[in-house]
Amino acid sequence: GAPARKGRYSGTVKVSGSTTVLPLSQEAATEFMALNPRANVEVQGGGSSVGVAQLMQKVVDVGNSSRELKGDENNGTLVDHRIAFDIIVIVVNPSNPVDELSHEQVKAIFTGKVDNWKKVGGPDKEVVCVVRDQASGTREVFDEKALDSTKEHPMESTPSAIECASNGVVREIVGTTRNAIGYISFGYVNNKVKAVTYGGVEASVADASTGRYPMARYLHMFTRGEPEGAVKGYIDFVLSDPFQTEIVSQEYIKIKDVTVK
Amino acid sequence: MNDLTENKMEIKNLSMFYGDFKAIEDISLDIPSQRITALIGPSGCGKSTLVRCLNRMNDLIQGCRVEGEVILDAENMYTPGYDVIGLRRRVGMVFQRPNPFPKSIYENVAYGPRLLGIKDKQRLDGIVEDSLKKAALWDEVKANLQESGQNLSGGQQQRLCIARVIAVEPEVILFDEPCSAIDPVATQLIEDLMADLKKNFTMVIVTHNMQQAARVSDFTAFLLVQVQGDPGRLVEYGDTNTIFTNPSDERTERYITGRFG
Amino acid sequence: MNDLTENKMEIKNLSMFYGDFKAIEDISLDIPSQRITALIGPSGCGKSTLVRCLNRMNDLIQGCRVEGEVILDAENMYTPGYDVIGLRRRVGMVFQRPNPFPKSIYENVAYGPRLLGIKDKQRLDGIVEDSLKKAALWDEVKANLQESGQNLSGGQQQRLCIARVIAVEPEVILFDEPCSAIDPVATQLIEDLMADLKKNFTMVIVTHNMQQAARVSDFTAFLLVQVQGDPGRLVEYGDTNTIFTNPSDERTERYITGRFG
Amino acid sequence: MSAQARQAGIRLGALNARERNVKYLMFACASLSVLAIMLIFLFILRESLPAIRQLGVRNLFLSADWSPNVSNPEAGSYGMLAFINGTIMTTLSAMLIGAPLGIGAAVFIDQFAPPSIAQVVRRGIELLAGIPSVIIGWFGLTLLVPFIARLTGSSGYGMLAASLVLVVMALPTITTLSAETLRSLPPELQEASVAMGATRWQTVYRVLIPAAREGLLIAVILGMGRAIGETMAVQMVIGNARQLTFSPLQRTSTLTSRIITDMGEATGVFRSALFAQALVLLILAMVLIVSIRLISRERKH
Amino acid sequence: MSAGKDGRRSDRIAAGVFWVLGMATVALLLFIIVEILARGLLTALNPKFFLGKPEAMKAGGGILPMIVSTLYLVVLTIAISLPISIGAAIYMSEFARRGRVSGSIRFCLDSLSTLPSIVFGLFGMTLFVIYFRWGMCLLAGACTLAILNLPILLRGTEEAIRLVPNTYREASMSLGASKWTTIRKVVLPTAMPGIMTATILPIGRIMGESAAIIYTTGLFVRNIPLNPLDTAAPLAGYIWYAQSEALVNDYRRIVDGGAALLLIMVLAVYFLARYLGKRYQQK
Ligand SMILES: Nc1ncnc2c1ncn2[C@@H]1O[C@H](COP(=O)(O)OP(=O)(O)OP(=O)(O)O)[C@@H](O)[C@H]1O
Ligand SMILES: Nc1ncnc2c1ncn2[C@@H]1O[C@H](COP(=O)(O)OP(=O)(O)OP(=O)(O)O)[C@@H](O)[C@H]1O
Ligand SMILES: [Mg+2]
Ligand SMILES: [Mg+2]
Repeated sequence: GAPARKGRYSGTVKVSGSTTVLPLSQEAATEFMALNPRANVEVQGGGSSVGVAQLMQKVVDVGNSSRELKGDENNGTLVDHRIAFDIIVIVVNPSNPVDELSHEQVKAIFTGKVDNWKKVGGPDKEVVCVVRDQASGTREVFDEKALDSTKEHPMESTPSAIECASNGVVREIVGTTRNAIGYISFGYVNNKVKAVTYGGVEASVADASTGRYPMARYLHMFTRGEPEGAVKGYIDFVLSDPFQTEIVSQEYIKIKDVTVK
Repeated sequence: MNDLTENKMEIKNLSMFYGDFKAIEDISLDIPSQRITALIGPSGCGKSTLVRCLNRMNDLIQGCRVEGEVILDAENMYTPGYDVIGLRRRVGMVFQRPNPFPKSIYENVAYGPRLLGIKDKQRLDGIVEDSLKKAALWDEVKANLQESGQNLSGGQQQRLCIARVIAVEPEVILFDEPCSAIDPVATQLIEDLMADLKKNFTMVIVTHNMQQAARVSDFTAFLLVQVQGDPGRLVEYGDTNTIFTNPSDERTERYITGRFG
Repeated sequence: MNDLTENKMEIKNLSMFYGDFKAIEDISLDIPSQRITALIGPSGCGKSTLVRCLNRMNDLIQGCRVEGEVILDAENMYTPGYDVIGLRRRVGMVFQRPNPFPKSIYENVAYGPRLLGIKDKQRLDGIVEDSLKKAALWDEVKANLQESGQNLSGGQQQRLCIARVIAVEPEVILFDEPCSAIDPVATQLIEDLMADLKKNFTMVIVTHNMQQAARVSDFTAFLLVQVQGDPGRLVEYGDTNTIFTNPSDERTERYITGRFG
Repeated sequence: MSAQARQAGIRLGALNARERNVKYLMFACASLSVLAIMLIFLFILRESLPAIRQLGVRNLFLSADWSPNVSNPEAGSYGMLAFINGTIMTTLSAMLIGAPLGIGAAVFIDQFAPPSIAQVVRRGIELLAGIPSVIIGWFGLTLLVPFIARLTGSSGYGMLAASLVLVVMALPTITTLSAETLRSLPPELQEASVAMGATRWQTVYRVLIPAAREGLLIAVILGMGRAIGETMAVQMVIGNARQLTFSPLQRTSTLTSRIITDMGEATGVFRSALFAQALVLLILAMVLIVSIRLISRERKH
Repeated sequence: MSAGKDGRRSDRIAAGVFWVLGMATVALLLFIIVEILARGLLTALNPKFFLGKPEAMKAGGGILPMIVSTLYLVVLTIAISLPISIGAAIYMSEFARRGRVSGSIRFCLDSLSTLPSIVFGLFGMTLFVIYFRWGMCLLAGACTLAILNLPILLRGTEEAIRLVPNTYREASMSLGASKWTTIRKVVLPTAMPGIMTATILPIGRIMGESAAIIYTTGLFVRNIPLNPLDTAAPLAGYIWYAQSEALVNDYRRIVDGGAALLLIMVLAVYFLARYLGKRYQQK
């Protein structure tokens, strides 16, 4: 999309949905309104399901989601705009000698079957799992991909896990707690935590886009039909190069950099 | 009893209860117009109770009950529906401890007139000056009318309270031990003042001080509690001279000669 | 002054200050052994102050200061490092208002012995019974030893307090107006009791009641504040009979004949 | 009329019409508290009814399986036993530390401290009561949690950290009320004991504390009230796990901390189950209040 | 006698223990205050921080809207609850007879003062935010906090009114003032300094309250709220939000600075209350 010219758009855009997308959406709204003083973008959270539901009920114009549409949500009228790509990386405290974990090990750790690092080649210490909150799309993807959770056989992370409201907090806790293990978005990984390989594969954009690294997903904005007016302007702004480079790439992967899938 | 003076008030078979406790019983007494009537008796005999019956100040106390009548200008003030507010304007009261409001001297005196709806500044000024003069306080305070009434000396405060009462032009003024909290010089001033006020007002004074009663009053009533726990009763009432020189009841004599109380 | 009796205590040039206020000044007085010494004088003359100096109860009051000496068995109790706790066990005290603890009668009396570390049930039982008998209370309470001491009548409570003191076998007992809060019959009982206790204890009694002083005491000291604000001073001290029949000071005579105070 | 009045004695202090209206207005203000309590109870109950109805008392209150489903709330399980347990465990252990500490500080103020120092301690405790709970929580999160982690080798998050934070929150209540109770004891008690040759400590524990028993108990119960209701500070340090645990070093949640952890995204029966937790809190608070009433009634007798 | 010595030794030990306990509480307080201030003062005293707008995603945000929200909420809450509590206090101290009615009002006040603030938060959310359709806004938060603070404000106000000497009432009534006139012209003016003092303490509580406002007032705003129906983000709630979401990289700086600033505000209120209380007592 072309960057918006000053004051081109007017009217109100109502947005709700995923809390993962919320900060991006909020930031975009702020900047978009600065560029278009006559436009008004109202952003609220609520979770992916809420966003999609409200979009279909015509309460909002844009539904943010951190997952794909489910069967009953996909009635053909909703248009998908992928705004970012997210890779989920498993991280441990830098002091932890463990560097690699298999799919089974991760599953055992996060479901509580393995509660001591000794069993996966680490020190004789209790495992402290750090997971995301119930409403997190990241957690949904992780449960599905790493814990093999399905609708019929839901898998939950262990009840002793610390639940956190954001990637930042997971990183903070894993970074400061010696025996902790958690998962965060790719963009959040820094030297405070240590990423471990998952099933022998290191998390990378290349491997994620080919599917070799399985824990990845798109972030979406849905609209009812093709967007028009201010709604289009807003979505275009989110997809615009400056916003993708300056904001999105801080925590996620620019949608342009993902070529496959 | 005294044919030369008209009665301003007539107390008829008055009894008064604090809850279940009967404080005074069956008291009948006339208050002659433009005279000073003194109530004397040992502590706890019900002097204050009686005098507070005369402007229905006891209404303020919870669980109070009255039997009998108090006639003011031919009307019983204890008939239901009697205008108590109006009564208290007609029957003013000066208390044991000087109790000026925490307001300026001016506002203290203007308080009553303002209640009556007088707003005109000039008229208020006149009333304040006049009342303070009548209370023999004007010369001492005329320069500091805006100062707080509570900064005056005890005796001045008491005269301020008298001025405050005078300002609403009552017909009767009740004094409940007005000098017991102030020094002899101030007492002298107030006694002189009372003699002065006799021209315009009917007055009732409660006092512990036999000399004072003898000095200022025209009529004296002596109350007594016979046995601890009994209600106070009227023992003797009459011309002050007679009471102090030739009481007819032996108990009166013993009291005024200081043998008990 | 009295060669037949030994002195249990000697008060030497005692002055006592509440902060800057000197309550008593330069009092010298001997407390003879196994006798009752009465302290009399008008209210505020420092009787309580003096008697509380004798077991250093004034230590509890902030800003208290003492000059002079109080010798108990040849040792000045105001020497630094003197064992105050031990002193109070040797010099017991009974107060104006009966002040039993909110505990059972038994526990009230056993309180002192328990402080001394006596735990043996049988020994405690013995002490309790013995003390209550000495305090002439045993017959009245032996059936209800477990009832609260505060449920007794005023006079019984005071005797309970005496029993409580007796239980620690003090050498001296101080009474500060022990009968002023109880009825005449109970007073009689306590006076009889004191006469009885003389065999074993040295006693000091503060009283407002001249008759009581005359009845119970062997020696009497008369204290007086000459001018308001001055400290209390000892006016006269001597054999009770002499003081009451033939006082050498005119002020003493005026006081005991009821002319002031 | 007057004969009748004489017989019955007229009732004094009747108000005129205008004053009656004023009185009713003032009464309305005062009864707002009654209205508020009723509305609170009503709304919390109303919102929690769906969960109680759909899940039943057993699955809701007596199960420790809390596995909400955000996108399909009906598919989740909502047993809050682990959080009830967390609330009770943290509160009780906070009282275990806080009650002696608070009463001790009160005894210090009342008996042992010189007046100037007593004043300083009293003011300090008042001030402590005023520090916002987010600040205490942040303090706990950044200092206490790492400290416990270093000391025990655990994650640091958990009931121990929460209890210690609750001690800080409840301490001012306990101390202030205890000191008040001690101060209101008749001075004769202390005099009597001291005159018997009792030391200060003997006086305190043999006479003063027994005499103040009910008041001290009330102080502790009100402290418990603070602890049960504390939300933010606890949520920041307790580890926000869902497990039922009795180990002080293990992570769990309290009712309050779970409510704010989950409320943001909860819908349907999930949300209702969170209100049911608030209902439990409400009932716990009422139990405390009623027990205080009973105790103070007993004290009067 | 040896037992007596024991008594003395235990007394010395006890005295030591109590000194430690007493001092420990003061030390704890000082430690918390010094630690929070030391950590946050540099951030908090930086005009760019407390005059700047917050950032949702980027580092370098300020907290001006949060400060304004806090102050706004305080003003609004007091404006709502003070008249009510004065009215209620007048009823309780001047009109109510001891009995069932005033007894049950006291019971409800006691209950209100022990309810957890999160319960108030949920109640405010259902009633004001959802049922009244105000949305999360200052007014909803203020109404919630007004109920939350009613007991404490009422107690202080009532005490101030009860402290007015009865002689003033008698003097006024004896001049023919009605009860209501007496209350308006004498009792309330005399009690006013006390009422003001009693109002200040709850201000500190309102500033520090978070659980009751996160679902009624809001957690994050970029713009300064102007209208009572605007969503706002009082500082205490924002501090919690910032640390629990940690969306911005420099969230530690923001929480440290915010906490220090909040603490300073609360301390200022406390000392103001003490100062006014002392001046009031001297009169
Ligand atoms: N508000 C009250 N409630 C209950 N009893 C009261 C009340 N006021 C006074 N009494 C009792 O009524 C009796 C008479 O009291 P009152 O004050 O009239 O006596 P008094 O003669 O004025 O005494 P004093 O000379 O001490 O002022 C006393 O026994 C007193 O205890
Ligand atoms: N704790 C105190 N602080 C300051 N002054 C005190 C204290 N206790 C007593 N006083 C003053 O010391 C003086 C002597 O008081 P004290 O109680 O010894 O008198 P008293 O002879 O026992 O009087 P009474 O017969 O009324 O009991 C009085 O002027 C009293 O006001
Ligand atoms: Mg009187
Ligand atoms: Mg005395």
